[in-house]
Amino acid sequence: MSASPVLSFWAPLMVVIAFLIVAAITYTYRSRGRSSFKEDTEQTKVFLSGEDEPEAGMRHVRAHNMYWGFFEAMKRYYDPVVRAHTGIANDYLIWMFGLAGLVGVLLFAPGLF
Amino acid sequence: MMSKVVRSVARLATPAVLTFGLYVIMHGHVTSGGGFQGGAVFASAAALLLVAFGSERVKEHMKIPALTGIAVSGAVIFIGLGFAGLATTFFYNLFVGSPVFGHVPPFGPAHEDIWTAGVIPLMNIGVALNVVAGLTAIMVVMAIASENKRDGE
Amino acid sequence: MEALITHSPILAIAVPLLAAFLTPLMGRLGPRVRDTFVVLVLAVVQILVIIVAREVYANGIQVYVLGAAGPSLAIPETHMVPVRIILEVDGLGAFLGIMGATVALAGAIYSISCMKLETGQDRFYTLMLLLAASMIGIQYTGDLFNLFVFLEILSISGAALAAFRTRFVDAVEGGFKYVIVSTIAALLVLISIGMFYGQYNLLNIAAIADAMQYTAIDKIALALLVVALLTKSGAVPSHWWVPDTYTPAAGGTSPIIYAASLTCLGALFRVVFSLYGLKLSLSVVGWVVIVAGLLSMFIGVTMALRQTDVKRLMTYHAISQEGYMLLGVGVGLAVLGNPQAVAAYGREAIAGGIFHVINNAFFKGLLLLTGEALFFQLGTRDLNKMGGLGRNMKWTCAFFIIGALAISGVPPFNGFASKLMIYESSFHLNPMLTIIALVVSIMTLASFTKVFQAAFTGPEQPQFAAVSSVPLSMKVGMGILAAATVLFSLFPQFVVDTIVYPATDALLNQTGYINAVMGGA
Amino acid sequence: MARKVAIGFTLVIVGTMLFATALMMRPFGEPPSAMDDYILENTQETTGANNAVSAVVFDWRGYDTLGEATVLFTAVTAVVMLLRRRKDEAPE
Amino acid sequence: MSTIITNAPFIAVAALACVGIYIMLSQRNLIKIVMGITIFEAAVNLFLVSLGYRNDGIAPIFTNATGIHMVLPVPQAMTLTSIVIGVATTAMMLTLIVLIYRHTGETDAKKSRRVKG
Repeated sequence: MSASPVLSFWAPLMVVIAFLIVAAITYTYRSRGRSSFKEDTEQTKVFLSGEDEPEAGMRHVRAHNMYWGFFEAMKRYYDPVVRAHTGIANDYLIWMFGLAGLVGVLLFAPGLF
Repeated sequence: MMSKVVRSVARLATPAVLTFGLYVIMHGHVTSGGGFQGGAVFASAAALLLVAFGSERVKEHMKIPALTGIAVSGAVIFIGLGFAGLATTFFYNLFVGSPVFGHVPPFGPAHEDIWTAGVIPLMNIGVALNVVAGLTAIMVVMAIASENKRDGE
Repeated sequence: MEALITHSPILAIAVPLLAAFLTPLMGRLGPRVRDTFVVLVLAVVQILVIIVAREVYANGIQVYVLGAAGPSLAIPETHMVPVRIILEVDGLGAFLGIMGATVALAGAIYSISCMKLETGQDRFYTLMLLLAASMIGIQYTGDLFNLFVFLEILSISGAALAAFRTRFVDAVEGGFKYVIVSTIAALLVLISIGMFYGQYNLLNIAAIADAMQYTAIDKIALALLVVALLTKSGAVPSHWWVPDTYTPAAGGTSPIIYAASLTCLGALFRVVFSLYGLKLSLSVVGWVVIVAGLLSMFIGVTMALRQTDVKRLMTYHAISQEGYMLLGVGVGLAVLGNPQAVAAYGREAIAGGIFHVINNAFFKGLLLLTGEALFFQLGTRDLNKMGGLGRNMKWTCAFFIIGALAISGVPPFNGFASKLMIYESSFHLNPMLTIIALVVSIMTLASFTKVFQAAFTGPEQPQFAAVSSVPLSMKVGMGILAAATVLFSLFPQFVVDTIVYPATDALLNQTGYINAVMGGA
Repeated sequence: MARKVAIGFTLVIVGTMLFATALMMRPFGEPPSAMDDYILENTQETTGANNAVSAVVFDWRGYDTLGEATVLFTAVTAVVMLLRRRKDEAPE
Repeated sequence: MSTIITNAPFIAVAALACVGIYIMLSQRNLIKIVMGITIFEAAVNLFLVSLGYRNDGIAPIFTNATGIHMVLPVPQAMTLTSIVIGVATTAMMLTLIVLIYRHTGETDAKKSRRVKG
């Protein structure tokens, strides 16, 4: 069995070791931080221009707010694709038989033209 | 529950249907037929009873756990006969030439001889149990399901 | 011991079947007995599958003739064609058998706690064993009609498991769509079996491959087979049933149903490589597979980005990852007629695609299980309602991170290893393919960032303050798949050399596949 | 409307494929019979059965029949499981 | 022309298959979709069993047979398998339709749909 050409240079253990080294460095750097910092005091409070902090339920960025700009920019792609996902059982079968016809035509295409 | 005429005919016809089903099952290796066909004939008797007497009465006699047990035993007989051949290969017909169903007819048209075909008659019985209990269970469950719906409305 | 090795291919299929028949009786002895029984049987199957794989990798293709006077009597003495059903296990079959057995074991262990409160569990486990048996049966069989029969077992048990929680309307609907689509797919397979039978009077794959003329009828049969198996494996443009079916699948069954669709992908490879092989119009079929792969990747990932149901998002990724496998194998298929290209990059492309199959079964299965764990604990799959769960569900969060990093192709995980093989080789055929694959990989990472951000980070939500960690058996189930993912990540070289390249070479070596049955005639 | 056009095209293409197959098949009544002749000649000697169809079903291709019985068993299990009475449903 | 006459059973199979395909693609009622699938299945079964016919052949049963010129047995076995499988899938589909109807009160594919996109 010949050696696999690509993976011969791919050594995940090296990546793991590098990750551990970087993590150790980060941890030591972090532990040298300011020791005067105290939890559960005024210091940890978020400063929102003097406004009160919102409720826990309101502070979280919800899933439907994410990548909003991406969907807006890609609207012309998304509209037809989403509309194609009708969820009707007939449409599934139409696509399936249509695909069968398409593949059949493609297989005979070199002989037809 | 159908009219009295239908019920009487069903009472008369059921034994005949069951006998014919049994014949088709037991002669599957000799004449046309077999476990699946005979099992379907057998289960049609259950369909007849369901139509004639309604699911209310039939479901008291045909309990789903019992039917499941019969179906399981049929399937286990079938696959067990497959495992029995494992000394040679899976599904080896080990009874050919043995005292049980072991007659081997010569090539060509033959007379009716039920003691032939090795494990095939036994497998027919196993499959028939599976089919009878399975089809009956499907029919009974579906009858009960449709009856519930009618009550709900 | 010798006898065990000889009979191991059939035992790996027959033992779970027998156990499935016995499970309703075990259920009457109590839930504990039944659960232990199911897990033990699946563990035995796992061992048997590994025995088969060892034998195949050591001694080449294993042939087992059912019902003959000896397990290797493929062809009767006075006759030149195989008559009985033959199990033929080559590298690919053994490989996918390991995949199916592992995922089934993890799913069964996961289900023990997850399904504890449901009714009808006896039949649930029966169907799970039948699904596992049918997966292995499809991979090991060397007979086309037998493949059809096991495809039907797979369809019916899969649909029933998807619809198991009948109190949810989406479960019932998903089951219905699955059973309709797979019935039609199986009927298309059956029509093409009839076409082969009418021309060659054969049903054995190797024998048909030997006699294949590639007539016009064979072309039509090829079209039907390719479409049926592409549909069953859930590739665009007939992927519509995939999200509907996997999303509501109960307990630990969604990874098993996913592994079942990967099994159908394996059957597609078997048909294209072993049944038709070099007689195929290679560039046409190769590009059909490549285009299906590209569409699957792109449509799958873009649809996944906009989902807010956590499991539905993951199932769209299942489609997207399916695209990578099709891309890799399609590149190899397109150049199959050119030995230099095959040696230069075709073989590597196919190996990448196949490696991605097993990687994906593990990390995608893991992700589907974490999605199910969220549903189990919260009672909802809606990402908009979640938040801050990393505090309470630490194990689930950790498993999710492993799975998400692996599926996005972040080094050092195994997803990166297999994707790298696909990138490297598809680049030789057309650089555009690689660019699209890379973009899709980035979007995969983006959508899993969305899940991570929405579900696990952020402040603790008051309504989920009482949520606790998942029960032990669910952790074990996820842990098996996570451990497999991590192992494959750390030693990709070993995995690729021991199991992936033998599977690839088994696909490429059609003559070997034929000769194992026809005896080098 | 687009749906009707799609159905029409699909039917035309798939129908053409099926009718073409029907015309290209070997003439009806003259099938190739290498495998089946062997089965007919050896059924009685090997399996002892006089009914060749039963012999094919249970001996030559018995494993398929196991799958077939399993399909039926699967369907029964599935139907009974899906139509089970649920806990939250009121008893009769 | 002569092929059309000699292959008439296969043509009938193709016509029946087209009817089944048309029904399942165009009808929105779930039960009608299942009917279409059943017709398609019947076409496939007819195709399989007609593959095994030999001119003037008798049934492949040696008991009291009048000769040994018999039709092929394997297609009959395959058809038997396929019929039983058809029964199983039909039962499965009808069960799921019953459940869909219980939940939504509809058997229309479009009106009973709850998930999409």
